[in-house]
Amino acid sequence: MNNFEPLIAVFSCHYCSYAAADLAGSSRIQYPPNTRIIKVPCTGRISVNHILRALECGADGVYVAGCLEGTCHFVSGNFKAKQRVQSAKSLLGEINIEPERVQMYFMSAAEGSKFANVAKEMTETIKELGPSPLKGTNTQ
Amino acid sequence: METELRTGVFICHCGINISGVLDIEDLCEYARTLPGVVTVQANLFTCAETGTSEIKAAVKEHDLNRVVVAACTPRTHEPIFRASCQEAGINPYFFEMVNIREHCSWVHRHDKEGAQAKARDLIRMGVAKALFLEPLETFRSKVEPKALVIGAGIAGMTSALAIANQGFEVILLEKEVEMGGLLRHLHKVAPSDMTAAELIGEKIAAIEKDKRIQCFTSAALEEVTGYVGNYAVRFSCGDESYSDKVGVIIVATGGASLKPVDLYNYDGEHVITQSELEIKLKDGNIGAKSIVMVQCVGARIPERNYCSRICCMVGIKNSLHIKEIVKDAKIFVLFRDIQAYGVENEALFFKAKEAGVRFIRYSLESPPVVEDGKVKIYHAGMGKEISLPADLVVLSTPIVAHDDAESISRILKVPIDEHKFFLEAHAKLSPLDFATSGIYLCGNAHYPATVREATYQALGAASRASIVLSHDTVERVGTVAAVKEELCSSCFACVKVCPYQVPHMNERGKAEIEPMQCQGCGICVAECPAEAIKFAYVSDEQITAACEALYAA
Amino acid sequence: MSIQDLIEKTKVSFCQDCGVCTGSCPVSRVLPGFSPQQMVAKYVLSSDLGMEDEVLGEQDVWSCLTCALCLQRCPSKVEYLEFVRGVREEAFRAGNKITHAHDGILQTITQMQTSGLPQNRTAWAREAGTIKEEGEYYLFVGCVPYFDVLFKDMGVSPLGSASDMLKILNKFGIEPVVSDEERCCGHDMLWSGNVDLFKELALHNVELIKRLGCKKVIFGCPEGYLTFKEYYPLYCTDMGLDAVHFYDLVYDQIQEGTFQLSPLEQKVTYHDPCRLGRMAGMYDSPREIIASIPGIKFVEMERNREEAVCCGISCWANCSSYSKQIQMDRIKEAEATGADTLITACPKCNIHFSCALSSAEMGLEVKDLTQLMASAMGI
Amino acid sequence: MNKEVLVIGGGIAGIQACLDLADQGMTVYLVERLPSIGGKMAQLDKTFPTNDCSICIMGPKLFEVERHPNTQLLTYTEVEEVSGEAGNFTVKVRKKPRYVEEDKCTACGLCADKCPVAVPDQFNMGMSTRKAIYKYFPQGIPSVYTIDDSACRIFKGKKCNICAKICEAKAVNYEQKETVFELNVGAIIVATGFEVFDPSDIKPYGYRTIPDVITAMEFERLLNASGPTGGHLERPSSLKIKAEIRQLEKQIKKAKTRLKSLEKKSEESGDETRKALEEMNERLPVLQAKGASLEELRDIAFVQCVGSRDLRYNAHCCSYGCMHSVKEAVVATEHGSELQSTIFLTDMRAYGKGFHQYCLRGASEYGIQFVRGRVAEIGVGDDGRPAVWCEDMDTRKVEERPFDLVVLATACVPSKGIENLSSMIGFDLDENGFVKTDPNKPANTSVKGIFVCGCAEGPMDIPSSVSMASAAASMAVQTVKAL
Repeated sequence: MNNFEPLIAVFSCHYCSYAAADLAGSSRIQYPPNTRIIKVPCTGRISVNHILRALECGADGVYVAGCLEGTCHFVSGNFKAKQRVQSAKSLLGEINIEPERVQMYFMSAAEGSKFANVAKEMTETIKELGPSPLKGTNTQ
Repeated sequence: METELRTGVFICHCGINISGVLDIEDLCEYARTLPGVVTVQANLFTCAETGTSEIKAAVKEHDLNRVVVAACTPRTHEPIFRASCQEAGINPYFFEMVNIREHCSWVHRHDKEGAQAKARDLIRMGVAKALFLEPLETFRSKVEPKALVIGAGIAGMTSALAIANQGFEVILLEKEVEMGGLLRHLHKVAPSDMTAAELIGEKIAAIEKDKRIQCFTSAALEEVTGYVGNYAVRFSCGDESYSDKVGVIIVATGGASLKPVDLYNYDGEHVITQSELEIKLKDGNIGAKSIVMVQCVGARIPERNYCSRICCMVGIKNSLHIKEIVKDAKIFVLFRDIQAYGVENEALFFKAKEAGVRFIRYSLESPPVVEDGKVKIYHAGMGKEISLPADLVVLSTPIVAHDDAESISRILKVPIDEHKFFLEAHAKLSPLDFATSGIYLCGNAHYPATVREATYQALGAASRASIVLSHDTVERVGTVAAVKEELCSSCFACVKVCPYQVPHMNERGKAEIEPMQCQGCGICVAECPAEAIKFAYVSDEQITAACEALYAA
Repeated sequence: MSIQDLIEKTKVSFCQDCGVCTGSCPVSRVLPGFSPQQMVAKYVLSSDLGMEDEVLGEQDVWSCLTCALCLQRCPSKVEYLEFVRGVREEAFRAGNKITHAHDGILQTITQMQTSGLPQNRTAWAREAGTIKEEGEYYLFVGCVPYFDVLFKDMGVSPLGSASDMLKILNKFGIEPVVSDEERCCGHDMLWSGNVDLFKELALHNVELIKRLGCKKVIFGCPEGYLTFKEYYPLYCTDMGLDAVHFYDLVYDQIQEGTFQLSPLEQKVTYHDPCRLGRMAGMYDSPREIIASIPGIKFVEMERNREEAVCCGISCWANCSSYSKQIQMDRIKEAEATGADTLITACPKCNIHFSCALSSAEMGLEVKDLTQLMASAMGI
Repeated sequence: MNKEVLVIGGGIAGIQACLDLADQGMTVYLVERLPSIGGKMAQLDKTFPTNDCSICIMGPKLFEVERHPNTQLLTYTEVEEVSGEAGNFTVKVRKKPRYVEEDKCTACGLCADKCPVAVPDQFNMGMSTRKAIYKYFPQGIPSVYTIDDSACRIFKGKKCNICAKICEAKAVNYEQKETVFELNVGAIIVATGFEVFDPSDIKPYGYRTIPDVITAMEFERLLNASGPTGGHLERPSSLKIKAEIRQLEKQIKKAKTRLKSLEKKSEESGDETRKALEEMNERLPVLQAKGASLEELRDIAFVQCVGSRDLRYNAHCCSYGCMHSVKEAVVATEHGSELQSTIFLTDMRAYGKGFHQYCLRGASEYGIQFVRGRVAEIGVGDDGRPAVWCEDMDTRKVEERPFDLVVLATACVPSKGIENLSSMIGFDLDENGFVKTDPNKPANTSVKGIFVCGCAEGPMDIPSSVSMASAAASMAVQTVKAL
């Protein structure tokens, strides 16, 4: 499946990872075009269901990108997100979908290169795993 | 909202920034096929007056009630377009922005096909989300006409005085036992040639005289909560603990000069730092005739790959001061690049050369070697290694961030960069602001700065802060969570999860959220099991819509 | 003067080690390893460490053409020429001597002049025109008589220009004093570090000219002119003598329109001698003179006026492959203008270019400006 | 005492000062002598070290100035006279006529389309043309057109008025007169910025005599999407050839049609035209070949310290030249990845936040070559390209290196008007001609109530100008409030 181009949903927080993505842009750091950012004020806004819905709606992978641990603009939102990502992973395991399709990352507003690397890394991981088994099965 | 949804999509060429990679025509064609879209236009620069007036015109002509702009980042441009919407007579929050520049054309230059597909998807998602946008109302709250300035070095003291002079109260915190910061240890400052003692003396006197400024030394910041115009701060002074309310906060925590442990045989006696030399200069006793200064000690190296900006001028200034004390002193300054930028620095550089101070360039690959009584260095003019007599070696070490930078950044929830300097909102146009409104920075806390630079940054930060203080209220758009009481199951989930302890149980035993305090993170919204918390700014419907639009089968 | 003082005086410590001097130096471009900047750095450091002697023995100080192009371009306004002159004095004292071209004949001649022996400097002048025993104007002949002897076979006639000059002066009604007792101006000695001999010659000449009751000293040779104007005063207090360049006199006459010029159908270009141009600041008079000749078409070389390059040799030293290279580049540049004649205003430039041309196939002729003038005046 | 403040100069410094004051509730007059605010920053393509597109980040601020209820924007206006003292200055200003009613013009641009007169566009450093009726630059504020009366036919007494006819908004008004009026303010902020040093003074660099030797600011426009080449990186000589080719093709077309008509009425012979046509047909391919050879741009040289750190011109360092060139090299490489940039420098002055890393990235990711050594002279190489003579201070080699394009990092010199302004208001200038300040009160001039910020005070980069602008604003407020 080497010609398979995964579709990856990214939940980015306004203050850190979205800014990091902007910085990657203004620094012209190149990375694969497989990611689609959905901007939220804080990763703590993201519920387990949002993650699952993204997969159900055709994403081959989903990751949540929040502020560095300890520097969340909203104190603890990224920790909350971490927990929720964790439970999303376990749930997926239950219904026999690779938990690796869902990840949590932390980065600061100053880390444009990290944003790009994460995008690369995630794209490769999902390429390994192949298309989401849910692809096309969604009834929307 | 029974009215028919009529969306206008505006796609920006941004010169060639976007159109250089993406096929704008194709995007327009595509956008026209999306649900609810009644008009699509491309602009060379949507943000230019011409662009925004095209938006306004389109709103009228096509009777739009939703506007989607696909251009650059909302972090810089959303305000303009929201304003345009407002001017066009629709709620500014019926606006959605799609980032096809920073997140697409700029980062996928080598994969135009992939970039094009991504841009289509992003626009589709934006348009889908737009259908669920809701109007937001604006709240207002009182401003505490008082500032907290953290750090009483030259920057902090200058800020405090400026704010006081602009007619507001100031709390000035200094962790040391006395005010003055790094300057306390300096001899004279360039280029004014004033003694550091005089300079800070003046400021300290002014501060002590000024009734509007409360100064606390040996103080430590402990907790900060609240929001712009209305921060609750807790700090300790000695073993006393204080709480107060302020409208704004200025971070002027300064920096420290690096101790060159294990570098160039540093021993604090024959091999010393510039700061240690300053003390000798104060005493007027150098105790050496042949002095060698080494620049970039621990700076511009892989482990610390930044230039500390001021060390070259410190070296030059001090070599001149040495010459004042020891007329016939032989001074060699070993440098990599002399950072004598601007008018006065370059002039001082020439002055030092005139005074007979010698400058020898070395490269990162072949740094000088400090030995007992001499310094060995490769000399390009001689084409060989030479050894310079040195009864005193002075190491110019960089300014580094204070150890407590991290804890302060945590307390204030503002970012620091890889070198632990505080990270401003924007490198070019918001050098003194943090992304968090109501908090500002200046001086070495931001990046190494000369006294002159620290001073104007401090005045600048004071100006930024006074913008908030000079108003009785701050406006707060309703990007906040609100409890739908009829749905609340009083489970306390929101109360437990909120990082700001905003939600509380009201007299009816239902959760309630004070809009002025709500920071709009949405953590509680995601946590509430009863779906009882409404978050109009980023509603579940919007997120779901975006998710559903992710994939076009 | 000690190297240390020299460094202070000439501000070489202002050097920004930017390398503009070396990048500009005509020698550095053809002689690998020669670098004015490096020389400065070297001398500064060695004097700081009291190791002058080590460097004073080195040859590179003699490779410099003292053409002043680096001086022209130095962003730190380092007085490089004075620095080199000073270093040369020290080197000379330390027994490090300049290598002479033409196996040192000309230096020997100069040396010999200091002994009191009477010369025959005026014979040619009496044939060429009218001269006086005493009077306001003194015509400083300089070395041209010897050049004539040495370089006749090259088709140049420096003395020819001298007599043309005298004839022209007579036309202007100037009958200058020329003296057998005149000695070499000392320029070459000055730039070879032999300052004692220079002083001796300078004092002799000044004393002589004063004795003859002259007030103005006319020069046809840039070196003599510059030396007399700029360097004699350093050693002779209250000279009370004005150095006048022949071309300035001619230019004045042209402006007054006192004489007729017959047309010359030639396309010419002009080479600024370092001594006359960059060092004495005379760029216009020669050009005006050329322009005043009817029929003549004047074209500039790419590098002209302040930017002109040296003819490759100074004070008869180091005539070597690199000087030849510099000369060839320069005459190629002249040829590129499409001119048929390369006008020079210095007997030495004239000789060096003629020498270079003799070994090159070029439709280019070198001519001395005075001789050009003369033919236009029908002399 | 008067709560209003005057800001002189609508560059980034003036704009920031103006906005800070306005946001603090002060009434601010912003005076700009050009038809639009924006200053030098508006001419830049990108900014270091973030590579932000300059006008993109500046645009919002231009808007804010115009939209802010507390600001009054006076463009195309100059200060004539200043009297009074801190707290109460009377300022006489002269507003030049645009001959276009600002409130009527919709900036549709139809007038410029139809205007028959083209003149060099100074915003594009004269590398392209604009019409006699023009907008200073696309994102310019106020967004209105202006008639350049030094170019317009009407003001040369010729017949025209095309623009007046075409304008649906009826905004064109040739009768508009200049207006002189007085402002009463409590404090004044001088933000008049700087000029770019004219390198034609430096003969060995051959600027204006050697083709494809340009200034950094000219290069900035060549890189820019709204610049003379629409952002397509090309050397001036190539642009010139292209123009010649277009010209020649026109002439050939003319000749052909002429020939046809001659052949019709056979008696009169078309030999001359035929000959001319043949000659042109021969010349065309030659030009085209030459044009093609100039098409691609492979290597660029950046020459640092042009007129800076040079006791003969400006002793001072321009503060931003090193970073500016690294940025231009980086951006140029983004235009064509095959491109090789070489920067000839004395000291690499990358002293700001993130600057050093930016240079390292420039070398590692964009292959920028840094040569330590100041350029001695620029000549024309054997292949007709500009050739740079320089001693490489590391290898100690003196080399002549040809390049497709040579960019001169020119010095930052005081703005032309500053002397006049200083004598008008009475504040001192330093020996370099910048506004003199007290190092410990950086925004204060020698006159009470008069403050300075940005490059009027001395060379500085954008963040410094912005910080200092806020500082000046603070000082202005303090002064006014103290009274």
